[in-house]
Amino acid sequence: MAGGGNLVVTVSPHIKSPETTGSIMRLVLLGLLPATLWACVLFGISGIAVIAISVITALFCEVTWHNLRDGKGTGRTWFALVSSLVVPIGVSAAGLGRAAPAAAIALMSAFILSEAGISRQGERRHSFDGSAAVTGLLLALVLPPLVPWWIPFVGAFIAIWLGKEIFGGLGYNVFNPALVARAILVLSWPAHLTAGWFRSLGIDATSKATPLMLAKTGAAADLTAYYAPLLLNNPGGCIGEVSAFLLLVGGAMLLWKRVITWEIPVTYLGAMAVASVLMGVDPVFHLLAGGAVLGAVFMATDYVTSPVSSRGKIVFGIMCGAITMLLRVYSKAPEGVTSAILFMNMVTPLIDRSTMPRPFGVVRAGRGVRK
Amino acid sequence: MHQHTGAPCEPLVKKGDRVLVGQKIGESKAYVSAPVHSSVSGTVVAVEPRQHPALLRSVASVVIESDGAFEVDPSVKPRGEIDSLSRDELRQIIREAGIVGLGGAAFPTSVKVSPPKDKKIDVFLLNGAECEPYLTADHRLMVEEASDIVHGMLALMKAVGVEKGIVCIEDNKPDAIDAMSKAVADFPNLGTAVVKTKYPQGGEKQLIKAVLGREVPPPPGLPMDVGVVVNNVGTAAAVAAALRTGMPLIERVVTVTGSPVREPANLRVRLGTSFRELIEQCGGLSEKPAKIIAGGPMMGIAQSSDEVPVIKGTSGILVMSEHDTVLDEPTNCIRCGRCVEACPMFLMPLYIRMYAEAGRWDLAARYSPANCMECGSCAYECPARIPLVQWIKIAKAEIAAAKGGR
Amino acid sequence: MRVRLIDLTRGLVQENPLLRLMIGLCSALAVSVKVENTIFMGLAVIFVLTLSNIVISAIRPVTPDNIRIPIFLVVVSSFVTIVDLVLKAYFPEVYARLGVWIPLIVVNCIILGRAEAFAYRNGILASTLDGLGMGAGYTLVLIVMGIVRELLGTGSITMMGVTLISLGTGFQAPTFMITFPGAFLTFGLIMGALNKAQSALAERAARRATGSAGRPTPVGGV
Amino acid sequence: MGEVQRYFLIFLGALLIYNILLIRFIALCSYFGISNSMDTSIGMSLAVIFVMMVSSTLSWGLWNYVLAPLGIGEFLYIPVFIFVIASFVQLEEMFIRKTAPTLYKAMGIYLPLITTNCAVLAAATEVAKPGFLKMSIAYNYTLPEAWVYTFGVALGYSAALILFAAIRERVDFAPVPGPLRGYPMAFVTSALMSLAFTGFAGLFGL
Repeated sequence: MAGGGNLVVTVSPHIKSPETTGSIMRLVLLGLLPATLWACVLFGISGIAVIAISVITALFCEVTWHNLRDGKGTGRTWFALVSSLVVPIGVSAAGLGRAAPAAAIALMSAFILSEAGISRQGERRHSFDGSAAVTGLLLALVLPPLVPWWIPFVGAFIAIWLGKEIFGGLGYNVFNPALVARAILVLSWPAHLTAGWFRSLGIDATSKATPLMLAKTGAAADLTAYYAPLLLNNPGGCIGEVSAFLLLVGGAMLLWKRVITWEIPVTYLGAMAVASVLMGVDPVFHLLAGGAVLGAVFMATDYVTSPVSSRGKIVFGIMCGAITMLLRVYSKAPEGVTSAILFMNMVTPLIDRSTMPRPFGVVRAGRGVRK
Repeated sequence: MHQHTGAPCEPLVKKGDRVLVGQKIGESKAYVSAPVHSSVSGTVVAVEPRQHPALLRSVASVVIESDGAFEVDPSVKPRGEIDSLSRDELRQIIREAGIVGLGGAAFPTSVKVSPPKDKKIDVFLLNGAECEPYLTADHRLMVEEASDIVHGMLALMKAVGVEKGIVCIEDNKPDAIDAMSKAVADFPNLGTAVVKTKYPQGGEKQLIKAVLGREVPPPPGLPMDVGVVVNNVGTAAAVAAALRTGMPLIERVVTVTGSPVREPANLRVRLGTSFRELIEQCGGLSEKPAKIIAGGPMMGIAQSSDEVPVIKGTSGILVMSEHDTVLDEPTNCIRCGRCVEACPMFLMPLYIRMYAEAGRWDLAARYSPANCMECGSCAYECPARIPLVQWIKIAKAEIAAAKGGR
Repeated sequence: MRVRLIDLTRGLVQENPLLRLMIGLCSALAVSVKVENTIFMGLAVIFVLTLSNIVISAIRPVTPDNIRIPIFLVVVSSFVTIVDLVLKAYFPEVYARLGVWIPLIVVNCIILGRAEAFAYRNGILASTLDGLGMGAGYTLVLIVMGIVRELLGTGSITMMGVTLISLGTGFQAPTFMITFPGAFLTFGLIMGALNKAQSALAERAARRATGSAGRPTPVGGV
Repeated sequence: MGEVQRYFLIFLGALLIYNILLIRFIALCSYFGISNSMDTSIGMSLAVIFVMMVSSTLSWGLWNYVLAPLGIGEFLYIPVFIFVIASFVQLEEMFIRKTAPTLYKAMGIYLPLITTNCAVLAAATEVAKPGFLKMSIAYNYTLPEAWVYTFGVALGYSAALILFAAIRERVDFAPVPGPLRGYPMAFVTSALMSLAFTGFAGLFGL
């Protein structure tokens, strides 16, 4: 019988739900997997390259930032940073353009692997919670498959450093990192970001327009013809827009696993449908086309940048859907998901503040509970 | 000597005294208090500070060496029928018997059954919903001692002066529902209510909301503000014993459980028995314990030793192996909202913690941490393993201090 | 009257109107898309700031305290009108680009701020130096921002139609830098860099002072 | 263009697409200065809405009935407008203090600050001299249009300010890297807010 003295004394509660940040992030990655794999099949090496560069760069950014912030391995981290910038540029300048992304991937992967291991002192160097991988993958999914290799590379730096780490790291950012990166990339290199769509498994090698663009210009008369391809193998669009069906499958899994709740996806898509009927455009087409499903299920539901209360989520979803349709129909750009979600990210703190649940037993006189 | 919420008792005995079972050994003049009685007969070997299982510090204790005879004190004698006793007599008996709420909070029952005159009480709830997961003491009591419970319940109701009484039982205990329904069948003013099994259903406020749909206002609001008095089934049983045999509160039912415990059981034990003896009674442990907790897994208090005694508020002893023990470092809050979803008081623990960490008590106060009942649901759910309850406790204390200073 | 060098240099770093006093931000962010703009804007601000400092300092014995703000505004707006008309007449292109920011110099917080905080309380010479120094501090930051934004955002710096620096054709310039968000970002990062530099200097000074390798207390930013 | 539609476009342009703070960079000093408190931000917003409406009306009247007919507008509009605004704010402060103490309590302390709030002068000048703020809808405003425009600007100012105040209640307590703590981070946050507003560019051809 063990006596006293070596018992652990901790604060209550003494049992914990098995969920951790890491397990949640792994489930999100799993939810994105069907669409990602299908995209890899459809777009082949170019799609795989964008996804690989984006994810690996995102992880690389996380490790380097944390190392520099915590002041551990500063020397080797700077070396890794400089070399993964300089070597690809050198390779590129030497006329071996195609080898540049490969060099970048190799260098960054080597560094990530070396940091993930156990150091000689036996301590864990860097623990990955998977959030950077999610951001990297989401970024790749909102890029066209034929962008130059350095677009996802720069984008991942923007997403992780400017979108997330500068705010204090995971959980403190106000805006969705992947969408911040996409918005800045679009502003910086509009030409690369609005072309490079791929005609999958079809007759044309490349097509210059997405279904949304065609609908906008009126070039596509019969939108119902797009239903099936949008659902299964989108003829043109970002990597993550290959199949609304596979995204919904992933989303259903996340709902079932209670990783996300119904409020945001349902109100987002619902508001889009209602708005498109009011605006006199085809609701089915608009729900399936572009980044609507990807945005509503995977982007807008990002915990960090969306409201926490149920009421807040509903407001958030409805506003996102309405703004998306407003931009799609009445602005010059064919797509509005990125802008709508970023805008609502900005409003989230205010929504959270004003949709505070009524504490148990408090009878609220009018609005506001301030003393 | 400090077995309940309220003023601690002063010892009435000194070293070398001989005491009998049921003899009063500690008392306090304060209103919110309850006396303490000896649970054995024997000799007082020490009056000194000993480790307390809930306060986590040493408090004045009377150490009695049992002579094994369990000779009963002459003051212990039947108190007569409920009908023959007045309200004040009943309250006096409850107070003298040292009865406190046996759900866990150990609030003196005599105070609870004496509501101020201006509060109109119309319903009496008997709480048969377990206060925490893993604990089954209330469940066994209801199955085995249903008629005693009803007897004590009637006494308590008379003391409060209320007509209507409801026994509340969770829906995963059909045998208890059965037993209690049979026991109350003879009394038209009593009934049973079945509530959903979920933590923290056993909390007073949650129970009142579930059964009556009434919401108790936030602190300093009490159930009596909405016309309700709630008592635990164990308390009712103790009252019944005090009336029928005159024996004060010297024993209680304790759940001993946890994966290393060979034969988990509910034991009726004399107060003052050490945790170690109880665990041994349950077949001992199959592996080295990592944690021993007084109470349940959600709000229980981890002990540094198994030599602490059972007190009136000890509802369970939970032993955890190293494997069961979660010792993850907290990571960043990812604002997943699970704590908001889990909170039975509808608070936003993540914001309280955020502003508490920043030391901005003014902003933290906006999220009403004072309403928190510290059930631990938020911290249980938190995937980032943040000790939310502790942050809320800190915020509560700081805000109260700021108010007091003003 | 004593001439103090500090009146002139104060505005450059320690009390830089933009980076430290956080005033006059609006125009700084807006015009810094192009180095050329920043030079004209800087000159305009130096001109108005110095002259209005002089005048306000000169008339302070006869200025009633309770209506001083409207009086300051009238003085400042006269000088602004001069700049407005001169630029419009001689540099119509630059004027078109600076647009609203020239008339808005009137309410540029630097000018009113210095009038209130310095010129109204100090002699003419000191006020002149203060105006020059503050104006120079403003212009300095403006030019740095202009260089960063124009060079990165367009890949080259051109002035009066002449390309001064170019990053080469291989460089695909991120247009983001010359957009509105780019202005905020550049300014925030420059501010952070200055904080970093100052705390590094202070750290070095502290280390030299104590003569030990011990970690000195970090000097916080703003 | 229908009447209602035109008002709507003027309003939306002023509110969102040419947001005075985040897109036009006007009145940033107050934006960074007071957004660290939500209560202050709300008080300032109310005061700005009020002062802006009145001063735009004044400047519109002055321009259309005095300055423009006399042909002296180009030379005198800056001093005249700023003088009018400054004196009006002073008068108003005294007036409110005497007649409406509760209102004065709510926004009184912000009134003196408004004199140097460039947004007020900018909006007042825009309604008198359209094209001043380089909006794509710019023509001679009628008085109701001037009101709609000014209200849009003032609301856009308030919205950005209050949103920013709410965001800062989070960002100010985050473990931001040392040198960026405080104002630099406020600028980085504003950059991303501005980015979010840029998303509306081109809406309805504005």
